[in-house]
Amino acid sequence: MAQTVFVEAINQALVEEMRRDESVYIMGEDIRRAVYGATANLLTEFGEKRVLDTPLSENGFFGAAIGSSLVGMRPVVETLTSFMWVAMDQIISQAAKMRYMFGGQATLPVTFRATMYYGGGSAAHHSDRSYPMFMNMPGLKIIVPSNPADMKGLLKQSIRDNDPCIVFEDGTLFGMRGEVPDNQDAIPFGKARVVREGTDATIVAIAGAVGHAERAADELSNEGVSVEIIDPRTLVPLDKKAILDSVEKTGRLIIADPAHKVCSAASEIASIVAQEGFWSLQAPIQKVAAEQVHIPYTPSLESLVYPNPEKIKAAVRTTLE
Amino acid sequence: MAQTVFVEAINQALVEEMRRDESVYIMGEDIRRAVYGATANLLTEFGEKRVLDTPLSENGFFGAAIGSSLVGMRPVVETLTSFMWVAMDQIISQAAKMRYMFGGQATLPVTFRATMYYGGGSAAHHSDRSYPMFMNMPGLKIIVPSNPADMKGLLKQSIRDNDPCIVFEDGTLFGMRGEVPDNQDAIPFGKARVVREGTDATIVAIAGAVGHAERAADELSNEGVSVEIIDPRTLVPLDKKAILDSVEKTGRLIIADPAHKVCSAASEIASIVAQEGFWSLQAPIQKVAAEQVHIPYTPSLESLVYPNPEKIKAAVRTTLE
Amino acid sequence: MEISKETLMLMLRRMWTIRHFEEKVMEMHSAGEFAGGAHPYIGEEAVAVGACLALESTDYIAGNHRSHGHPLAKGGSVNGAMAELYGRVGGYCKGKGGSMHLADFSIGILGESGIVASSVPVATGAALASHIRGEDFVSMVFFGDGASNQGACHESMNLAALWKLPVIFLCENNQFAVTTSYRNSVAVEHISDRASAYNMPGVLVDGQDCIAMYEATTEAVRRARAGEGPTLIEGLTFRYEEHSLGLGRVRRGEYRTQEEIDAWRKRDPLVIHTERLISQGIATQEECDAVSAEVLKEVEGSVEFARNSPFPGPEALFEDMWADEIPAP
Amino acid sequence: MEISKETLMLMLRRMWTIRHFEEKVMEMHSAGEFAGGAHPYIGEEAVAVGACLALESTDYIAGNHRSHGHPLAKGGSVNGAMAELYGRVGGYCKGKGGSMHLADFSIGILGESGIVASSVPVATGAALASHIRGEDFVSMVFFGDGASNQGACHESMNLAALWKLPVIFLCENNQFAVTTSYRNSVAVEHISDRASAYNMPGVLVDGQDCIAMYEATTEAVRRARAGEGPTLIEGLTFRYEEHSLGLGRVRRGEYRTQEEIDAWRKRDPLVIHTERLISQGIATQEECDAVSAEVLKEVEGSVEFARNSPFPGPEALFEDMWADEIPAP
Ligand SMILES: Cc1ncc(C[n+]2csc(CCOP(=O)(O)OP(=O)(O)O)c2C)c(N)n1
Ligand SMILES: Cc1ncc(C[n+]2csc(CCOP(=O)(O)OP(=O)(O)O)c2C)c(N)n1
Ligand SMILES: [Mg+2]
Ligand SMILES: [Mg+2]
Repeated sequence: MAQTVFVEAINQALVEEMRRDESVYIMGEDIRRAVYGATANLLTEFGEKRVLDTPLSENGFFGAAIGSSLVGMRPVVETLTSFMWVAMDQIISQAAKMRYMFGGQATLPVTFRATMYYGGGSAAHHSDRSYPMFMNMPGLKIIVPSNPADMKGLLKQSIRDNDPCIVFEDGTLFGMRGEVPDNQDAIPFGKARVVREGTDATIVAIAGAVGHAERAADELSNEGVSVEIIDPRTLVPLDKKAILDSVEKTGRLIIADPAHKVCSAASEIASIVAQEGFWSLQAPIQKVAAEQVHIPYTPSLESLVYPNPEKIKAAVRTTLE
Repeated sequence: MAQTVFVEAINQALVEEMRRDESVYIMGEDIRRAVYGATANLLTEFGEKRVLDTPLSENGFFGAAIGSSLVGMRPVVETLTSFMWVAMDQIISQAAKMRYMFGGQATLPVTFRATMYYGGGSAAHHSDRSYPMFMNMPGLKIIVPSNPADMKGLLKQSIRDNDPCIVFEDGTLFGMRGEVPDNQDAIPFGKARVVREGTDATIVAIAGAVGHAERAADELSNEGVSVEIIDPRTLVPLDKKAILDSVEKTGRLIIADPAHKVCSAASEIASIVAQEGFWSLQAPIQKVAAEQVHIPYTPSLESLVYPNPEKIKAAVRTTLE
Repeated sequence: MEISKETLMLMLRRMWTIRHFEEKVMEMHSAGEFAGGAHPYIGEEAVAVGACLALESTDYIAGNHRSHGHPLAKGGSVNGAMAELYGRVGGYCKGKGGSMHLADFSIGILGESGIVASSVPVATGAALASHIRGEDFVSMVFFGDGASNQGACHESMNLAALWKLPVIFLCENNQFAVTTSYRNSVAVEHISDRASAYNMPGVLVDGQDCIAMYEATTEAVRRARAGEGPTLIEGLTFRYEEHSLGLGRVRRGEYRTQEEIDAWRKRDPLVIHTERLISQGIATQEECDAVSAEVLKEVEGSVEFARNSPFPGPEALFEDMWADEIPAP
Repeated sequence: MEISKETLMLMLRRMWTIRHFEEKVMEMHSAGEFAGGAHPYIGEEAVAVGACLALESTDYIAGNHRSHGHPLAKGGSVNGAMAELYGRVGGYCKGKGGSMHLADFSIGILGESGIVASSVPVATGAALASHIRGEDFVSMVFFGDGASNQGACHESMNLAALWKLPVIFLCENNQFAVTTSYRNSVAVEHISDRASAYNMPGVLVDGQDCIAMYEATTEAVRRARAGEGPTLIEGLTFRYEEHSLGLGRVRRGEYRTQEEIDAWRKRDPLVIHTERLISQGIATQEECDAVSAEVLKEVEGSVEFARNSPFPGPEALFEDMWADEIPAP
């Protein structure tokens, strides 16, 4: 098993899938020179027709990717979450809706790799974590890897999957090292990972918040509190059963989510448990999600916005009161 | 008190606010000839400079409205929810973010009137009910009137309010008649309306679902079940207290919401009550929201998608089991 | 340009198909047989028919809300179109799409889009696939004068021109977007003039003349297949009816004059084409009438077909969401 | 065109302000005094300065991610700009905006936008307000060659041309969008050629020549105030540095040659302007040097100012969200 950096795991998945299937190609801005890191060396191996640098026209080229997927290509589009606003119509009106609207005729094996920059002074225009919005819209599979192995396996699955997938790549993890099995294959969607087992409380943690939850759990274990951590890995489909089973065991639920807290994935998970796991609950559900403000540039304020180990610990303690 | 049709209430609010304040102007597609009904007679009274027919360029003219609001105008933009995808960047990157990002310098008194067509065979591209997505993004006030009086009062408040407001006008209510007080003034945001009082269960109902909840409550009252109905009227800000107080009284919560159910306003309200009103709850929270599919054209399927009195009644009964 | 009698007669047939279909749709919509919006293509038949007949069956088209003419011009089934408007399982999209979302992927109809200009990037993408794979199919997208003002058009045209994609941007300039004249929405005189902003040919064509449309599109197809890139074609035309069924009721005030409408009706594409066939000795009046009558029967049959096709049952609600199934939440 | 000595010297001063400011920013960013991205304007100073000096203080500007030059060209405070980059309360936006979101509404700087082309519609809207109210202020928006391919530009230019809005579209063509040459992203030869698609004047200007920029913009401002509508100005220029601070580290492969960079550096806007002032006897070398020295002091002072300005405290987190306050959820 190799120690692999998160961004390299992305690169490996791209290379392997492009080798595996000629219909896979990638497009985005400045990807040939790998400005955002993940597309290094692709141009040399796969050439200009399969590694497309685009003009600054997200709605146009997202749509072109979608259109090409309709006739048999498997495009992988690189972008930042914040640039998806410009391309929203193509993502929603076309990628998400087309198959159902056309009675199942359209198959859209398109993958959007949307990097979430946040936490490093990127300010309001470059710090979106928008997966909850896309969860509200039927028709998109939503992937939120929290470590290099999952990143690689889930990106491979996204590329092979025949539906539109948005892979939200957590920028705070780009430098993270982790073990990636040598033959890491595609990881099926909808299977949560039990990050650690525990008995006193369940933390469902999403993307970059998984690491924070682990640190919180480490510290709590010193206080004798045993925390179970569940990483859903994909939000659409969502492994409800894993979450409900865990809450049945622990009776307590904390959700750690780096996205804005209103109408969030955390809200959704809370609402599912409040409906379907209600009788297991022994304490109020705690959401630990981003404060409902835009992302301030200055570190003195930005550091207050997101879930962190302290906030998660405090929330776990609240459920145990 | 006059009986007023919903769409006329919109028209009255526009006329009265345009008379009251010269900086109010309206823009949209084919509004001079009032194709969607609400802007009848405005051109005659207010002239071409304050009643602007735009080209089909939503991102461009939404942005123009936003820019004009920065320098003292109060634009009211007419659109359908489904056309907002095209203009998403201006709504999110500019309207929602600008004030905070610029440290409070920008003031954006812009109102978007977004009609939600659904329920009448408009199919997937014209049936969006997208308020939950906008709730996730800080910086937008979200208005969901359920009757002509609220429509008029809340639209007036939106126009006077100094922040960007999106008024989601429920198309299923456009022909609804209701009493509108002769001098209906602006209605403050964040004050829920107790539609009816009751003791056995609370239904929080949104926009067009309020009427369905009332019908369900009527029928349930014949069975001796006393239902309280709360209409939040605005989702940002949300009157949490009204909801929590009601649940404290009844111990049971059902949320009826015509938007897609995942990461919905219903999810958000459920998550709030599961956190802050947990100890009041005597039964699982029931979400009755739109099924997570696109809106099919054919009536035989579309009729299955949304909350209706039967589904709401069944959910209330479940909480009473 | 030499055009075979077969093609010329097919033009007539397809135009009559659209005309009779649309008239039947208006009749049945008024009769309350189905609801929802529908945007008649009457008066504009020559544009889609001339353009589509320049394509092979392996080429792709995509379109917009004014949606019935495009698939019928490409040879889509009349029964399937009518059944779709009736919301029945026999429709192109099993009743899930309705009037604005006709699509038949099996014959290259990638679908009509209700969001104005939204299918322009998609069609560009089909052409991109052809380019990447080194195949020689082309892609054509229909959009209106109003749509030409959307950013999606600008971005797609620029992309297509840069990459020399085999795509044809076919602007149906029927001069109005709902009630808005293109003279109040397009800042330049002709929409085809905008081609110069992308260094591609822009061609203004009489949209009432099916042969002119066919010829212009044939040249664009040739360019596309030869790797010379995209073409912008503007077919200048006129819609006879109101923007959409039902919408006439709410509109206040006139936005075009009766004289204007009458003048354009005189330039009816079916009349122009029929007269030419007869005057050039290609077909007789009787032959032409027979085409119309045959097609009318087919259209009438489609109403029966649609009525007899069942509505989708509740089990269909969650079907067709995913190619790789996941549980409904 | 007659330009006063005062204006000519102010050009020099503002250009030096930007140059010294940017160099200091690069120095302090390398020293780790603040984080976040920053996009140096070095080499392009003549574009913003020439353009902004053609405006009145009551006119508006908006800009993009390459954001420091625009406000400084319009006379924005150096202290405020530096403190913003340091994330301090003394910054334009109290530290909430940072490098990409400089704004000073009090002197008509409606703000820089990190989303490419996103401020183009906004600036068009400020011009719309002028038009509706019958006032005579104008609005100018800076955007890049890359940005010109966004739909937002197309839509805004069309709108502005239709309504004859007093807006100036100022394209800073520095020939690259990150690593992408405009020759691979713009399908037409000059971006200014696209003006013809909107029936407005398109002017190609030497962006290294502050006076040329000033003259072209002055004419565009005249047109705008006279109700003649918008103008598209393309200032052809070059950025000396990498796209943004920090980004040079990750880029693989060269996208422009050293010769190209050297050639453009020889056409330095400060050198061109200074030489002209001296050769035309308007100012002496000493006067020019003094301007640079004065400004350098001001810039150095701004670092002190920024360092001494406090970080916002936690109470600021929820401030500035709303003009009409509502409770945080
Ligand atoms: C993005 C978007 N904005 C607005 C509409 C509403 N709408 C539907 S058709 C139409 C007019 C379209 O005009 P044009 O493109 O000229 O096509 P035509 O109807 O004339 O064939 C409008 C405004 C829409 N469907 N999508
Ligand atoms: C919509 C959007 N897409 C992509 C980016 C990432 N990005 C930031 S600047 C830039 C290049 C912009 O080029 P240009 O408009 O020429 O301006 P320049 O940087 O050359 O001044 C890119 C791709 C962005 N900020 N916004
Ligand atoms: Mg039209
Ligand atoms: Mg550039």
